Amino acid sequence: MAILTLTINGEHVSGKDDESLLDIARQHDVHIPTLCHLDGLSDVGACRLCLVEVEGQSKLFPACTTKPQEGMVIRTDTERLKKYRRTIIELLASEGNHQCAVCVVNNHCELQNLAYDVDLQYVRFPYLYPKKELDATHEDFVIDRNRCVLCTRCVRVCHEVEGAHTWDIAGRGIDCTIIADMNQPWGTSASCTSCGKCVRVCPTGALFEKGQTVAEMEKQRDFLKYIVHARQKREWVAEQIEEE
Amino acid sequence: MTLEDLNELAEKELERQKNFKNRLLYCSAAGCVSCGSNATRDAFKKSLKEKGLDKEVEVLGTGCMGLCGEGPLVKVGSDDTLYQRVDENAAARIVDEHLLNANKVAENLINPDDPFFASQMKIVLENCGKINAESIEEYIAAGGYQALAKALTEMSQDEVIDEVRKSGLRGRGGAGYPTGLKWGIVRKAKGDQKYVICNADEGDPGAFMDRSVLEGDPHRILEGMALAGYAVGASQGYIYVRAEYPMAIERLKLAIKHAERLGLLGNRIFESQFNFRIDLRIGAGAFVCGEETALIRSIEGRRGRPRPRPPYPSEKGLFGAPTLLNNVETYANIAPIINRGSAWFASIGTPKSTGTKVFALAGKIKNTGLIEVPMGIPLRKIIFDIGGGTPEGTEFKAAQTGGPSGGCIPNDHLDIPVDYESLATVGSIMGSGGMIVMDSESRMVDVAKYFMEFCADESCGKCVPCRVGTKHIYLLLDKISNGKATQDDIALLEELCVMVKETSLCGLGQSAPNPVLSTLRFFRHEYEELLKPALHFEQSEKSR
Amino acid sequence: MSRVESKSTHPSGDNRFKLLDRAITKHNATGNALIEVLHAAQGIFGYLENDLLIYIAHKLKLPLSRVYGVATFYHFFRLKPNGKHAFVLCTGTACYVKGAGAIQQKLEHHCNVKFGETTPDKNISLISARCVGSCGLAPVAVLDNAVVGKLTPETALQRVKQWEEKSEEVPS
Amino acid sequence: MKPRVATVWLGGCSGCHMSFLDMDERLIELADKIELVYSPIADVKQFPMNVDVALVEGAVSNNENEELAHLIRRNAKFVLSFGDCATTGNVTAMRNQFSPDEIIHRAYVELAEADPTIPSEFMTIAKLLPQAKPLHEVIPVDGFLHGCPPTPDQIWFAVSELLAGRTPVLPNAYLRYG
Repeated sequence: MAILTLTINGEHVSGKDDESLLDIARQHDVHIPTLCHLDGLSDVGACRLCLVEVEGQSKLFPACTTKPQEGMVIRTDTERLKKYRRTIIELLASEGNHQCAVCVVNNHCELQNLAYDVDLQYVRFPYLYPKKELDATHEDFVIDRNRCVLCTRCVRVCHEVEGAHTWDIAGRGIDCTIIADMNQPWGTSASCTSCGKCVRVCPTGALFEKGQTVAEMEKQRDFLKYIVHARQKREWVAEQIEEE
Repeated sequence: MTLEDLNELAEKELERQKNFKNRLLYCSAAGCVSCGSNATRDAFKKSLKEKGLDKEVEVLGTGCMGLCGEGPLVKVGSDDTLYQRVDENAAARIVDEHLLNANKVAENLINPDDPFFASQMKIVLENCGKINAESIEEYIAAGGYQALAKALTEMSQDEVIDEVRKSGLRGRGGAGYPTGLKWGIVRKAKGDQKYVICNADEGDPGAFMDRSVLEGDPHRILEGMALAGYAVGASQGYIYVRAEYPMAIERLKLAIKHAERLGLLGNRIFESQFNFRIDLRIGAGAFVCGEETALIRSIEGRRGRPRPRPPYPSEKGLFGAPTLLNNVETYANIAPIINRGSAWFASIGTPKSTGTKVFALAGKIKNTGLIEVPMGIPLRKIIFDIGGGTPEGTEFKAAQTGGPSGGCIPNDHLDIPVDYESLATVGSIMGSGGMIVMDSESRMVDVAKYFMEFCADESCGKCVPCRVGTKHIYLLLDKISNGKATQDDIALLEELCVMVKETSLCGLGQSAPNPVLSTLRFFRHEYEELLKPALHFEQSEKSR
Repeated sequence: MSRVESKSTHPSGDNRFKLLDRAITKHNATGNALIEVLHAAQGIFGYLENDLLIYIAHKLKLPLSRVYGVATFYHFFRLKPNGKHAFVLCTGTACYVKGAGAIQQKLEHHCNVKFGETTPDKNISLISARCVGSCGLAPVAVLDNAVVGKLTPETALQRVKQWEEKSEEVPS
Repeated sequence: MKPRVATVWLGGCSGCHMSFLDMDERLIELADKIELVYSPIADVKQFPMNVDVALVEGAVSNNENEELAHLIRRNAKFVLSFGDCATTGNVTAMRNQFSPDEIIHRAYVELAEADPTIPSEFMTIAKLLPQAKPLHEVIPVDGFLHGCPPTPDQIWFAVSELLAGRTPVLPNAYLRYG
């Protein structure tokens, strides 16, 4: 491990070579919007919100999967990036059936917050209104695919942390959907341990607990840091996490 | 197997061929087979038997002879006469008149001085149409595996890489990355196990170069991969080939079997320390698997979803090991470079784009088929000399290169040389070699829409810009094509195209907008002609 | 504990599973071979139904959702059986430029199903393919594994009608 | 002359209008400043000419909505997309996963407590469009007011800005969906 120095938005900062640009930016209070990223899960670079400009490179780089290099000069907030981020949120909004007014996570939703973040006044693309399924067969939880943004956090937490690999993605392109086991009703899944991790990591109201009504559900995600910390360091001290 | 054994095999094969007075070569590539070349073969055999010539004349199936639109194609070995549209009747006549009476059958004759042949230069395809694609002996007799023998007995790994580097060969899959450089990186990468992969997932709809090489000269690829394996220090190779190419798969399987039998694949090849095996992996219908990280995932038995690079496969590829990935045509160039030297190869083409390029010529053009030309040849020469121009009564409008990732090149840019950089300046790419000609009947908005539908359908769905963006680009094109769009929609289309290009995760999304941007650049008027007449209030009232 | 079976056969007693097992063994029953095994299974069974996918998942020790995810990612894999006859129309660029679209419309209109679907009588499946690589013969279709080139909407329709007549001859 | 203001109720629940009325005593101030020429709370049948500002609630859901939207665009200088249904389709657009026939059947047959009948075309009910759309997908719109419903403060801000002759650019703090 080595300490590198780089420049983010004109400020000289330092970071470790095994961290991502996103880690380093956050340590220095530089806000980069993210959606598929979640601390404690592997990064996939799929949502493209955290793209940053690197001086001397024509391509944009996702901050979550890009490692720093000595002397790197990075910009995270150019007009171009802001415009692209807004377009990404527009595309996501048009892709699903997102009705905040009737959603359990209204006011606690990451997609909603991102829409405010990028000042999304309206969506210029026609809404696609896909026909997606709601599955309420599980005893405790519901998956409403209308609200899914395909960030795959549920797939990753189920595979990487819980080890059940109940969830995966079926189909491709715009027809991608999150499936349980053989694309069967969640309640009939043999592999699901009903641990609820997927529900907690879901950024939107696509996965939620039964018995909650509009705007009632806030997702508690501290558990993930706790588990990952315990796994990697064999330390079970919750205070340490809270300090971070 | 030693070099002496190899030479002996070659001599024995040449001896065998001399036992025949003549050879009838029929094209057994997929194009001609679908025109009925198997019936032609049977007709030849029947007719030769009737005339008592079956011991004197050998009938053999070869790789693609090029003029796929006029199949089945047949060549008479003794004087290299080429015949087109040889059905069963024509086959009988060729035996009767040409073989027995030395009179050429005028009706089916192809003029050898036709510019279709005269302007070509064959390196990759040199064996196609000349040797029996299913015989390793014929490949060896044509000089096959000499390069591998030379490398393993005379050259160090670095010398092989150096030779490839000096040849100036660039990746033929589309992007044109210098091959030698790539090999050097994999050679230097740390790892006990390394892999060599041949990308034969020719997904560009309108291209069949790789298929023709695999069907016509499979050993060429095996030899190229083995050379690569030696150079970078890999002992295992994979060929990732499309399931849509059953004949190529069969011929590759056979070729691998033959090569293993002769010890040209396996342990201690040419009695060196070099071991190398090749396995086939069959694709399953996903264009995105032409992208290297997606292809690797697919070989690992997973959904073909690309991942961000870096790390590049040369450092972290198949099963996390350093991996060399090249395309079919790239590997096909390796043996000739080692045999004839990098200086020879570098003298062909242009200084920055050396060697030749194979193109699949199709669409509204007289001569459709497979061609190989030196790099730097003017596009006009390909279309009008080799291709013979558009069919009677129609006018050339544009040539499309690079398929769904490429662009359209209009008439006024036809004099550009065909090399990586020049094609990029007009907003297209070399691509893998598909070249589709459009005439005055083709509507460019519909062409763009066609490609966008393809890309949206082939998007893996991982990243947002490609998954949703390509869908909206398609919907905007559909709106324009149906006469329901306004000038604002064109502006939005352009903005979205640039966004998808710059923010998508992999090459599929990054290049998917190219056909739209390129047709907007050269044929914008065709878009604007389709706009709906603006209503009065819409002209005065501006949308926010 | 359940006993370990040395020769695994499917409880159904379907002999085709022996063939599949052989293919799985050939690939050392590793998860990496999933796509190869799916190819083999489709070759043997014609299509991949749920039970078959579950069997493969168990054999390769893979999560069910991963197997299902892979099977639905690749267009070559079919989760439903095809009709008796398959009209695979190439929709590659060359075929598109030479008028594959008109053929598509004509057949969809005639059969009253879309490409990607099978007629209700399970006689004819209309399938579109991404370039079969016979661009010189565009527009091309693969009719029950035979490549037919230089089609027109009329000749294509004629072929389909032949299949329809054939199926009518057979008393049901 | 006082600015001529219209408020319109398309495919929505009228919640945005309720929120408008929730401006309470500010309505009295507003009444002095504007002339309300068309509104569900005023008995005017025909959308008038020469409207300065139109607040349009609801998604465009049936052919009557659609016709009215075009008329509004022709007759109004400034069209404000008023609330989430107008801006995003929102709850009104939740029906878009079903065909109009399915919806009519559900509403008039399955859920009918008495006399389940599908209304005939001679009855005066508007025909559902295949899909309910946000207003800006049908006509060009000049401004957006979010929320389900927008708060009285948001509405007051937007209307005040308009009356002051400014295009209301809502501060990010006022941007709220749901």
